Amino acid sequence: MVRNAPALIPVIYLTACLLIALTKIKYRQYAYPMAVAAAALASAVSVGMLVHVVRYGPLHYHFGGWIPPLGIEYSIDHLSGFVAVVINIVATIVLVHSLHVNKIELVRKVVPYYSVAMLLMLGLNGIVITGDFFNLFVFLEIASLASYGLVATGERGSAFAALRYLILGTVGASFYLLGLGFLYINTGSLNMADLALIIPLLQPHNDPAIIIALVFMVVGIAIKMAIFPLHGWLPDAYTLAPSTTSALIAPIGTKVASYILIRALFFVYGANLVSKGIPVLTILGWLSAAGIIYGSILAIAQSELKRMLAYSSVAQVGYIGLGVSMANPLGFIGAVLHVVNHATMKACLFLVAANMRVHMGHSDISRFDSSYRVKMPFTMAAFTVAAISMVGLPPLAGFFSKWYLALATIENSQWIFLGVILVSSLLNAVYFFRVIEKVYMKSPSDKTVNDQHSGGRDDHQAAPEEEAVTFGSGEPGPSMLVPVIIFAVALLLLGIFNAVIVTTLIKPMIPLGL
Amino acid sequence: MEFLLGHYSYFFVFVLLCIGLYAVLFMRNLVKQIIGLNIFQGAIILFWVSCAVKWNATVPIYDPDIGLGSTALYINPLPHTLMLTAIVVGVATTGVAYALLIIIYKHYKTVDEEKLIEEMKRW
Amino acid sequence: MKERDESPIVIIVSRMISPFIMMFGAYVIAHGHYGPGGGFQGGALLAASILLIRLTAGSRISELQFRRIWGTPIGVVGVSIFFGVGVICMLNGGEVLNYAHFIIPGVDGPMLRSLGILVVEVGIGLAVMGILVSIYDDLLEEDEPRELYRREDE
Amino acid sequence: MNELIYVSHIPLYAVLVSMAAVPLILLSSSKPNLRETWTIIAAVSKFLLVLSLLPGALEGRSAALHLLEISPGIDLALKADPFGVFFALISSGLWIVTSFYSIGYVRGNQEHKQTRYFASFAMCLSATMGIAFSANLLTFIIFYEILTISTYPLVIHKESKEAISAGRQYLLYTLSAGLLLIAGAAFTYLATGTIDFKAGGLFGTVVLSQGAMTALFFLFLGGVGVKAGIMPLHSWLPVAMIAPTPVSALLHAVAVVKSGVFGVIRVVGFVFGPEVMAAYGLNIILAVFAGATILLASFIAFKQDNLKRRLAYSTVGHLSYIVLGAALLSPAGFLGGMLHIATHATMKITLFFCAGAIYVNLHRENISQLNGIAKIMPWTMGAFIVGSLGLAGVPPINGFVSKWFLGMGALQSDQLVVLAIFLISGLLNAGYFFPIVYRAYFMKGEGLEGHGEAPRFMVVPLVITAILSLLLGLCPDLFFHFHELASMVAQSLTGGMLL
Amino acid sequence: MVFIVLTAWVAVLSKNILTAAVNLTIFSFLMALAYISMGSIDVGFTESVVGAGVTGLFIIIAIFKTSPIAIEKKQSRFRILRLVALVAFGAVLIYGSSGLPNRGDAYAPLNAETSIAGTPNAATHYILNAYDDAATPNMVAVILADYRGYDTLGEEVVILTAGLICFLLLRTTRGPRERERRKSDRHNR
Repeated sequence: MVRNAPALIPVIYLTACLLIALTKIKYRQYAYPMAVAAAALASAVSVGMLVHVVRYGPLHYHFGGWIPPLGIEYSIDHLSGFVAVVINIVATIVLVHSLHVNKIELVRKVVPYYSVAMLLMLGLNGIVITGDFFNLFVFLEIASLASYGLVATGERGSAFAALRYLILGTVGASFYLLGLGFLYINTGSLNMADLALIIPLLQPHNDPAIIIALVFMVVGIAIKMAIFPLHGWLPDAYTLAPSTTSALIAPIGTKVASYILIRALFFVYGANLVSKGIPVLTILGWLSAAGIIYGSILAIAQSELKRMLAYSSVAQVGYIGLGVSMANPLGFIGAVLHVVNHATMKACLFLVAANMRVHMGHSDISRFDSSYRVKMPFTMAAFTVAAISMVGLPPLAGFFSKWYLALATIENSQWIFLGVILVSSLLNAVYFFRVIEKVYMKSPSDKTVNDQHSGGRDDHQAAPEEEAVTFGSGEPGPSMLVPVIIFAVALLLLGIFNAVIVTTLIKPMIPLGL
Repeated sequence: MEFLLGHYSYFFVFVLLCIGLYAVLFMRNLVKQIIGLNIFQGAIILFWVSCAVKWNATVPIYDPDIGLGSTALYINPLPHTLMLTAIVVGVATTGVAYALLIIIYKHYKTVDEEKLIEEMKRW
Repeated sequence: MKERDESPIVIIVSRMISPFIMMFGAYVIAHGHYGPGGGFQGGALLAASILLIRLTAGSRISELQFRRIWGTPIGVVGVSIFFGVGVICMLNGGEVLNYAHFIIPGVDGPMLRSLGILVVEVGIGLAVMGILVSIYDDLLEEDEPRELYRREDE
Repeated sequence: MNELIYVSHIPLYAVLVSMAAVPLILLSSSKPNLRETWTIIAAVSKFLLVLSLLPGALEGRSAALHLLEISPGIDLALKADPFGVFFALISSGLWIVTSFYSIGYVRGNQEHKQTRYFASFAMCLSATMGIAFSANLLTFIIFYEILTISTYPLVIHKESKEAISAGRQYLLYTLSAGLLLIAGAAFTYLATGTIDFKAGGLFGTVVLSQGAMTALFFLFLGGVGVKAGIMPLHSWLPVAMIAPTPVSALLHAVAVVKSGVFGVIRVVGFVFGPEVMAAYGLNIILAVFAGATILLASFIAFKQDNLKRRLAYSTVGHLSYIVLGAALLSPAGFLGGMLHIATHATMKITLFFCAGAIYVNLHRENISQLNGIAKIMPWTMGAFIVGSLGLAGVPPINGFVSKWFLGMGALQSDQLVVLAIFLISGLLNAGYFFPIVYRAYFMKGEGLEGHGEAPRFMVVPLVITAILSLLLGLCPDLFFHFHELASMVAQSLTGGMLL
Repeated sequence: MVFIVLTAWVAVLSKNILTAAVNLTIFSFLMALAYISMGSIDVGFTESVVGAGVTGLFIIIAIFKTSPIAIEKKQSRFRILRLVALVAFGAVLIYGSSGLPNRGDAYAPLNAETSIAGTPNAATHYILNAYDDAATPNMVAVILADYRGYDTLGEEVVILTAGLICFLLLRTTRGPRERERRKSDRHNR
């Protein structure tokens, strides 16, 4: 079965999706366990594959038994195995969390919701472990469509957010396809490994088509990844989506996009080409830096927790782009490490926001006060941990990715970028400690306590089921609390044992010539 | 000149691409934007298909009379296959887009982007 | 869809045409090996034949021909046919979708592959038909609740 | 110089013991006595652990422990070299006193959220231990940030408007400081390939351009200078006076600012090294900042009417003594500076205890209200006299010793200006402490009837610290061999002869 | 071919959105003809069925269900910015096209026997071996279902996704009041 392991993950998710879709709504209680089981199974498989890769080197799987340039190939090396493990595990925990949230936020849509969520995971996994560019496009579309759908099930207005996301995202995918066309015309191949062999032999520096292909693909990916000027879809989508969706897409979606970026830049085009031949990296670096500052500042301006987190996502994606654009091993390590760190942090924070929405009826920062800490101490503790990690204080995880990024910038003597990193962590501190201060210091006045109840309603016309829950009823149930705590603890462990990750997992995946 | 002769179909595709992109960028009506998306995708498909063409070669269906003498006898079938997939993807996207559009209209009674942005702000 | 006055001609003509379209669709699916066409086009044609009735005769009548609630399940079934073939190949010792390991008694070699392709095309056709129809229905979803599948909703 | 290194877990335990106390404290929040018992136990055991490192340190051996590789090439490593032990001794020893005192304090005026208070207190101390024992810059940074975070709840303990704004300012300063420090560390790591503290500096062979080196130095200066309260960066310190008095005592005398100056000496002596400092003329920069700080702070202290604020500014001044001593780069300078860490700790903590006692007892914070309180609080004011005289540098008390060596250092590297600065500031100290004593003893107080001495929990510690400063003044090597330790470190740094 | 551009242009610019829809349908039908003229019968077939048929149907439904037929012609914000983006896009395209081989060149890289790196070229192999491999004349069908069958599976999943999403979004969306009512009688039950 090891031979078929790479194909197992899509098989698992697709099976789960079909089964869930076939369950009539009167069996809706089976949807949740099936989804969780599928995700858990997939994460088990991916962990197994990663171990196998670390021990025996990359795995290759040829669909239909055709050797790579002819057929479609799944290839799992350190990078893709690592990312696959991250997204599957995060997804599992988020899905575990989703039980009560979905009961409340989307009452009678649970069954199709879960099957679409399975499709999302199928698409993301397909993107990560495929070795063929067109296959990647197909799965990119699967994931994107699924995420549009998941976003659109949210509050009033989420449909519009989803439509803007769809239009931008489709333009991005089309750009990708266009670039792929240029690439295919001049190389005649779609397989990544094959292209990696072919491209260097074409004098790519003076072949416009190859360069333009890269440019278009990068633009398309950057839209999916929400690099600064192309981030327009992100805040609304993350804010208005149902809590589970934002906790599912925010940590994973942009990370997978950045995975594609890394793959295309460093593994197919090759580091020395992109860093010397084409100015794409410098542009990317400056845009990311701008995005970091812009996102952080706007995050300070927000008064709604999820929106604030969304803007901070824009900033954090900028970190990854910055690390990539440094094009040196340290930057690479920083970027990849930030992928996992930020996935964990963001998942934790969005789950906390979900808990608030479910139990307080809103996640409006201006109405936070210390009664929250009294009511849900553990959730708040987890929030604090994640926030401190976002600010980048040791020994939590967030510090170390910034540490490597800082090292990278210094190594390239990019003082401005170094300054950007430092300043942005200060900004992070501003907007996170603002919340923490409220939660721990601001004593609850009667007014806030009252309009917690009224506010719940006029906040969510779309989900009036909230009256079902009694606000402020202590700590949320274990299914919502445990995942949050797991993430918080994971942050600490990731921080302390990051050296293990870096040396055993990330070091081997540093591409040649970097 | 030879360049132009060899590339005119590409330029033609590019014109279509620009039209589609123009619609997406400049139109305030969401339906128009989606139409623009369709045109954009169609143009890309045309791009791929036109790159598969070989002069005086036949369609990629095995014909015993022609036989399998050389590659040049048949048009390159791979882009066609890929574009089949791309078309399907495009249709799926369009369907979802219209579904969203209908929901939006149900909520806001308009499909004008600017107005919708105002709505979102006000709400 | 808006209930407009339906002229008998349209209805009758469409009723006459629809079966032929359907047959043509089936033909296209089956004939995909030899001429242009294949599962996708055929499925789209089947869907078109159904939608024609939907359009002309209105939903009530066409419900008799093709229930709304069937759309998605049929699509799922179609996908699972394709998918099942792949998995069978895998379980049978080959890679996913390696038709050389697909089991049809008495055939092997290229013919086996070709038959595998046929099965897959059928799956595609079903899926496309079911889902296109269901998308159409969903797009036409009215706000007033319909008795037809509220039961399934509950 | 060769320093023997032996593996030992004692530093780790010393760090962890109070960290382990935190959950215990949190759990026993309902029963105050049990809770404070935990605090005391943790304090005493920590002190004993540190004390057990002393003999090794006296032989110039240092207990080292590599926990885990926290980043390729960089370990999370603890190393109790003489300097670290020196600092650890002071802070852990004073923590015992402080915790007794703060028990009295919080009970004296029914503070709220006492559990959080004690918990973060313990956390704070383990962070300080970590700073003292950290073997490389990264470990140092980690504990430095932990210290920042764990002090924040203490600063905003009152949760009033001013408290919160003070907390904001504190966070702003210290976090940005941490960032600068990180940048500096990263720079150093790439420049030298290592960031392990090494007596005499890391830049053995590495040569950087003047500009780069100066920039790097400013990064470090900004990083540690904030906590050390060097002048342009000091302003969080008086603002943080809003915190309860034991916290101020902790901030000023024991943990935070001392970690700042500790960091300064680490940077000057163990990262750059005297040669580099001198070669690039960095010591001049440092000296200018420090000297300016001393004088300005002393002058500002005059204008303060609030007792704690006046003490705060005097702290700012005295910290710069230490920095200046380090900036002299002469053996006696280092020696004096390090001794001043200890002596200033004891004296200043005494003064803060007195301030706190007065506040708890009479609820008076302003100097103008202190008329004649000596009559009712003789012990407190006696201790106060000792402390203030010591800070002014009057012989029998230990403040004199450190100042003496500082002056020596100034002479050694014949910096007469610096010597002048020391003398003037000594006078200024006397100047701004004398009025307090005068009011307390010779002016007629009113509204003092019915008030006795402060609670015993508070008086005993402050008397102890006062006596401690006296004894240390009489013979600096008493119990803890501060002088010996310090001189060893000074030698290891400069390799120069003492006097 | 000129007609295609024309219809596209009209489809984009027409004031009346129904005209736009019809033009779009014509556009895709012409596109289908173009594909066929380029020898890609399958794509042309699909486009004519899907683009001209299904998509047109969808858009007309959507228009009937939603928007006012006439659309006001006001321009959106950031026009200059968008214009710059558009022009840049065009320029980049032209620049890139200069690197492309001539159209119809049977010996362009994508038609070569083996790629420059010596690895076999997929398309060539398909042309030469499709019939022997799968006993099926239609190479496109073989590639679609066999060589790159996994892509096709993905394509099916895309369709499935679209269907499920429409199900998810439209089948059960009701106004809040409506949902309230249902909720209440669910409670009663």
